[in-house]
Amino acid sequence: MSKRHLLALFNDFDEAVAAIAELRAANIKGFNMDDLILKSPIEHPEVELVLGDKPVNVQWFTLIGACTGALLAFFLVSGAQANFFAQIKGGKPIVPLPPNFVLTYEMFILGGVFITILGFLICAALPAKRSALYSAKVSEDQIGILVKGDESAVAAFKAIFTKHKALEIQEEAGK
Amino acid sequence: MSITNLLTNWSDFRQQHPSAAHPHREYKWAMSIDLDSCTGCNACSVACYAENNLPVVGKEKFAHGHSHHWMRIERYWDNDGREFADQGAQFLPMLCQHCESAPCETVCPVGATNHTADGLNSQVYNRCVGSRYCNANCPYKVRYFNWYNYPTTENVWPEPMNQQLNPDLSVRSKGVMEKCTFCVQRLRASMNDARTQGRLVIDGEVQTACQQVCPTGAITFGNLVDPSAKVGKQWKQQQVDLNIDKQPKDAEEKAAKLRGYRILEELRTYPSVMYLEQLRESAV
Amino acid sequence: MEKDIREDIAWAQINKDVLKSLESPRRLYWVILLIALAMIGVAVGSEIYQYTTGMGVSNKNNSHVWSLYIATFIFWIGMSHSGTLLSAILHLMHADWRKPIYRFAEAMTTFSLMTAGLFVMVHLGRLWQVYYVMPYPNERWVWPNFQSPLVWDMFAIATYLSSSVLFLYVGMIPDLAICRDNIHAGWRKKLYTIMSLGWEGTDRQWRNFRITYLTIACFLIPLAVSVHSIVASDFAMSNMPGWHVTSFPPYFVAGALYSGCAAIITLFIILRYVFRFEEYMTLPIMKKLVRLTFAIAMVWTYLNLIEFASVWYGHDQTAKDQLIFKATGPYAPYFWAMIFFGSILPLMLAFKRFQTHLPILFVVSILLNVGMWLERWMIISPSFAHGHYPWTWDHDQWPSLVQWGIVFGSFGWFTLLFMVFCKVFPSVSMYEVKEMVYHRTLALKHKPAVKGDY
Amino acid sequence: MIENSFNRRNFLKVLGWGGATAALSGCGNTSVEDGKEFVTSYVETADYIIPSIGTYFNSTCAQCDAGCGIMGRVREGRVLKLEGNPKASINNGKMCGLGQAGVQAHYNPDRIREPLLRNGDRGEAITWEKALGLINEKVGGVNAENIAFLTGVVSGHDKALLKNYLDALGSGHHYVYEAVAPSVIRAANKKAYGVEMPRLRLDKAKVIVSFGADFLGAWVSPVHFSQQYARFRKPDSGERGVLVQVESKMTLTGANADRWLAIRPGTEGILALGLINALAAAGLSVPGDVAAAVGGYTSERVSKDTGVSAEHIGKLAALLKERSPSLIIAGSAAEGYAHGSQNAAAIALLNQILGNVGQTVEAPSSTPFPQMAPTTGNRLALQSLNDNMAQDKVKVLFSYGTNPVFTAPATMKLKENLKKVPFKVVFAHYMDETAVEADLVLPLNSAMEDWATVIPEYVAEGAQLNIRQPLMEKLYPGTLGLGDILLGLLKYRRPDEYNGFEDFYSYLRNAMVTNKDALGGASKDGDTFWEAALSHGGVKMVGEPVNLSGNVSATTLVVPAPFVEDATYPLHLIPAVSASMRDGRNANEPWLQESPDPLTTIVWDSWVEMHPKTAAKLGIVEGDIVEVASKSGAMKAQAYVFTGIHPDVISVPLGYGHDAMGRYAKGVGANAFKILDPVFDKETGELAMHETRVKVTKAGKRVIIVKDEGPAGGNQMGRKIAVRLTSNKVNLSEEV
Repeated sequence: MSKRHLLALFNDFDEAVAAIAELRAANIKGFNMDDLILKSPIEHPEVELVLGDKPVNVQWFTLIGACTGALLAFFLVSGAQANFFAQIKGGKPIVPLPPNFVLTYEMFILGGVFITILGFLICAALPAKRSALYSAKVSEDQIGILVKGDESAVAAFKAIFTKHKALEIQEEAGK
Repeated sequence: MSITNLLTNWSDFRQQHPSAAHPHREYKWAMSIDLDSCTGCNACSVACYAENNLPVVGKEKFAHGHSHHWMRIERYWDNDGREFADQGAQFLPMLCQHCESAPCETVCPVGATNHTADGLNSQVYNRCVGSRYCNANCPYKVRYFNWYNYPTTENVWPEPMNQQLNPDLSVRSKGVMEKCTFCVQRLRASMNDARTQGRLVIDGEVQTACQQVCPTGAITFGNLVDPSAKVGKQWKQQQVDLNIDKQPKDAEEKAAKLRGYRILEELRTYPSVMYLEQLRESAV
Repeated sequence: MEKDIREDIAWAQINKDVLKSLESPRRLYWVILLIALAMIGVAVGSEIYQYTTGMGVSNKNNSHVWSLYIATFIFWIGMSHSGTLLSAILHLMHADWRKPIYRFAEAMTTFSLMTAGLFVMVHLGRLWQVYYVMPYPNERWVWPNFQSPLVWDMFAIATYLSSSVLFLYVGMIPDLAICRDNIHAGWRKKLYTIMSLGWEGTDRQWRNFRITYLTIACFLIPLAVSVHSIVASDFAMSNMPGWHVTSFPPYFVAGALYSGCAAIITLFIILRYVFRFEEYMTLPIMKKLVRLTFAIAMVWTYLNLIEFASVWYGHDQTAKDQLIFKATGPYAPYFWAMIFFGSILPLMLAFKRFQTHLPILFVVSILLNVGMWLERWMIISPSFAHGHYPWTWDHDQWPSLVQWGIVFGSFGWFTLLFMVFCKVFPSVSMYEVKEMVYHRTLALKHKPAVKGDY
Repeated sequence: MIENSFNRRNFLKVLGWGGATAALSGCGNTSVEDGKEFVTSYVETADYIIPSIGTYFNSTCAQCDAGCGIMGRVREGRVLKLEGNPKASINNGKMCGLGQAGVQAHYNPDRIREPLLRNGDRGEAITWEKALGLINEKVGGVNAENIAFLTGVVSGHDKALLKNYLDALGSGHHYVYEAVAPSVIRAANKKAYGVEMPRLRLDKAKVIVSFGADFLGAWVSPVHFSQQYARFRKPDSGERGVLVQVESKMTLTGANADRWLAIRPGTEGILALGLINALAAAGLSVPGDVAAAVGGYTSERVSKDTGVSAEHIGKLAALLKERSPSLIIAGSAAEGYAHGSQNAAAIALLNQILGNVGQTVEAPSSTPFPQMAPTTGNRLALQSLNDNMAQDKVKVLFSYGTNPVFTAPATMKLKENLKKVPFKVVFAHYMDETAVEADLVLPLNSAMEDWATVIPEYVAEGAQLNIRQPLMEKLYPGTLGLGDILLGLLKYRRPDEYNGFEDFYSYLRNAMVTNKDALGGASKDGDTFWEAALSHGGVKMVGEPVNLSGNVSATTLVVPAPFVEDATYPLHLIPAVSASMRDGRNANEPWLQESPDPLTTIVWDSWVEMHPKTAAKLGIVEGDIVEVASKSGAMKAQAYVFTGIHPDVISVPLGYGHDAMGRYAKGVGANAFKILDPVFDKETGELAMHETRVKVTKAGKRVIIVKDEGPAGGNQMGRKIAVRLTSNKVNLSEEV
């Protein structure tokens, strides 16, 4: 069964939140709340109240990245130094810990940052093609709600959106 | 593989130097300079120019502090406000001290300067990138930088002066740090000879250029590990221990003082050059 | 009290105002750009001369091996710390007045690091072998010397540069999407389309974005501190009198934040004037910034005094001699100028009437940075001139025109990068200004606090 | 050192070819790829030649007249470095910086490469045949009386050949000129001890009092004396010798003295007599006539005249009495006055009173071949030549080993007088000031390319003949040695005698081998003897010890009262002879120019030393360009202020201020020879070098002196760098 996309733009965030709440409450057939995407010009952490807590997994990437960076650094540096067991420098041990900790620390951060970014891209599914229904207004000052549902649900969507003073409702061109 | 190596030899890798527990095995090149014999004649310095292909930089560059004298004679006065320098001057031949715990080594970003197994502070010209950090960290300021490309500079080695260059060591190009090597080319030659004959280098078999030329024999050079070497005997007699930064003899009150000392020892560089204090007669 | 920003400002107006700054520049822009290019030309010419002739033309010498290059290197590294301060530290502290001004500060971080990196290379005697400093696998298993603070520098700066570029970029993605949505043709469209990675502002994107931004900010703060501590270790780890000081790392970090803040004030005033950003870069924000600068100036002054006092109180005669030399020798005019610009002049910032007087602030902020540059020079040159070994003291070394030329050109390089940035990327964070307005509006409405960080 | 027998000349040729190519490909700008050169591999080298391993050949240093034995390190046909010959009794394997720089004289880019004949202002290259033919023609055209041969110190076979040539010409004049030689001392020694240069045993002395003799720096045989000095300072007994230096300007030796006494210039004799008086007072037995003669020299008077405090005189006399033997040396500072001979005699008397003659002043050996004994030079010789030239008595002038145009004081007008000589032949290494004036310039081999024998004036033990042999093939085919030139000239005059010798080498070898019995080779065959002599660097000869006489008469001794002040020229000028520059002949060797002067650490320039008091009086600070004006001329140089000089004295180093010679010498510093006043020693007629009175004025400019010393000067700033201790705190005999 084919699905249709619908984008509604709102001026007011509170209205958009209300619209979402109503969508959830309406329990429209052929529509899953997971298929709702909120688009906003700024971050609205409040939406979690209506969209529900969604897990964020970037931190795991950070942890792995940072640990990998640190381990890599320490073993790279110490291993490289161990190759030169005949080259004493300044009377210090061949594998001197303080400098290696400094480098480990730096690489810990480097690994952390890099893999965090990687994690961000993966978790946020970026880079991506923009969805067909996109309005530049969303990056300006309007809130967009993108829903995906069965053809049958379209009318229900429209009703709810209009009720909540949607400025504009865009429909995907039929396939 | 280095990681295996690392894990196997961890305790060795964590060893500090210098330490009495891990002495040098076969060789530890060291020097002693008797300031009472040194007359400040500069022969050692010129010999070093001849042996080590040091460029003559000329007046203008000398004025800018670009001179290359691995062996330089410093001249100090001790007037204390008297009208005349009536006890003469104090001459001090200053060269790389080949510190056991050399401050220059740790700071080189590319590891161009290292401590060798025979106790030299080596400088790898090919590896040097010219950060000059080693010089910055050298308390004696005995490292000399190639500020210009001397081999191609006019009147440094004009034809046929270049034929005098010693082929046993390289001519350094611009951007490279250099310093006294204890005439490493001579050391290596005689160590190789000795090795092919299955023995160690005998005391006196190898001389540094400055030692060889010194008219008063103020410079003694040799293997500190070798019990028969004069340099080792001198160090021992003067109670200067390579491995400690504060010689116990300095704390003791003695009727007859010992003359041996190392310069800026308190910086814990553990220099390999011992100086013997200059003497002056009090009866005149 | 005046407001940091008007809450009734239209969001579309924000977009419009900021995007306006990306429009084709006026003639003056090109003139300044040409001047910057000419300055770079001077530096490039000097560097070519130095590269082909030898480091000697910079008029350093065997007992005075470092000079302006390293001093200016530290200066630029120091300058970079302001971006981190504003974007990361203040971000974690929820100081939302940072929002209109952090973007250009972050850009400044990146570009001053890029400038500083050049000095590392310019400084090398054998620039063509610079890759020896990097740990790259090779047949001979030769590695850099990991004990050297310069290698730590290399690691730290590489980490810092790449992290702050990523931080700048990640933070800019929503704005790039705005640019993409509002510019419809030309290379800019392509650039913004590619760089915005298809950002749509979905809840999922925002959610991950927030945690990412926060995480990197958390990393950046210790990183920034470590970078300048490591730069300080170049000196503190060595045994030169005047360098071998325990308090150097915090001293350097304070100095870095200080000079960075001063530079932000300068650029703040310029951008406010040039792009007519009066609505965003407001005087109350300036006031906060100036107060912050003042506080850091006092921290720096304190650390400076601590350094002097500990040397004075200690038993290291060599270091004491060095300090006396600095204050009374041939470098005394520069030393006292540094004290004046760095410690006395910022006292002005304590007075309210100056805190928003932009012309005065403009001049003062530049002078503060002159003072900070002098500070770096006063760390390097007098120490070399009067080190451990009296025979090699060198009191009359004066940097040659080649050195001055390259230092001069570095400002052109920074200007060029910054000017190009301002015309290609939004120098005010639009989405965050919107956030700021939004949250202040919410606060005005006395809305109950909502879940989340706000 | 090569002990086996081989054909040396062939060897050098092979080595030279291979060596030259190797040298070029190693260091030159041409390369094999350019096709500009051939590469000759070492297919057939002598079996002791291992590429990349240095081979050592012994020879004799020619950098000064001390005649040290040297050992040249030769690799791939190039001489790389000079070491001291350990078998040489003079220097025992040691060398000085000046000697080291010999290779730079050899490889000097400014060497003359072919004979040059004057054509207007230019020198035109000609062949040796033409050059020698021209000389022969010129000397044939004039009376032998009108031929003058001016040389530096000559000895050995060169001297013999030269004498033969002059004889062949019908006895021309031979002038031996040394610009800075101790010629007054030689005369005084001759009078006091019966020999010009007795052996001084520094190593035996317990106290040395040196009146301005810079025996560690530039006096007579510094490398030899330095070694003796080391043993004097640290004898086996552990009783460290005491050195007291009395002079007005600190020399290198003065800088090493236990006590450096700044004395008013010219009063050295008074101090010597005062010391005798003090010794007599202290109970030393002194002959009656001497005691009577010195009776007036009370320590108050001496102290007043000399400026040396009575306390120091007393201490010194006590030390001399207590520690015996001692050694009193008269040096250039004592001899450089109009009464220099008296000063030297008074000092010799002190030596004699102390009983040092025969103890630390020893007899030298005579040379069995007097015709090869060194002819030492003096400044009087140049004076006489100059007079003769002024009177047009010289028609053909040869000059070898000297540079009189540079070293003659301006008052002599030597350059003008030279122009009166119709034909001037100069044997030269560089186009120096004298060569520039020449009509014919004959380029000499360097000491590293030349054959010669040398008998040094000061021989450490016995009698010896040093050999100078080529260390490598000639750099330029157009140069010749003095021996070869003389031989070539002699072949014109005495073809029967000399045509049999292909070159000087065959002459020399023949002469040596013929006389091998007297040269210590009686038991060997000719070839063995020759090879042994070469590998040793010389031969020992059996010399008769000369008896020393010790009879300085005190009655004839008249030491004049100290100077009266001259209001116009208030200061004394001491022209200093530095260890590197000497009389200026080595100024074109860059190592020496860049080797800092030991006391001032100045490089690449001359300077005017003065005491801080003098400087303060004149308002001068370091680096001021000052004009030093004497009655005879003026020069400008930078001022250097330090306390190693008497306030009545200023000092300028000699050897700088060349206006020709080469790229490293030309234009460096100012020539102090030029402003010397024509004052002469009353007994010998020698130019009194220290008698010039000058005034010093600021010339207005100030420069930063180029020197090694930093802004801290000689101050250690409280660091423990160069440490000094009083000698009674140390037990030297325990030391290794």
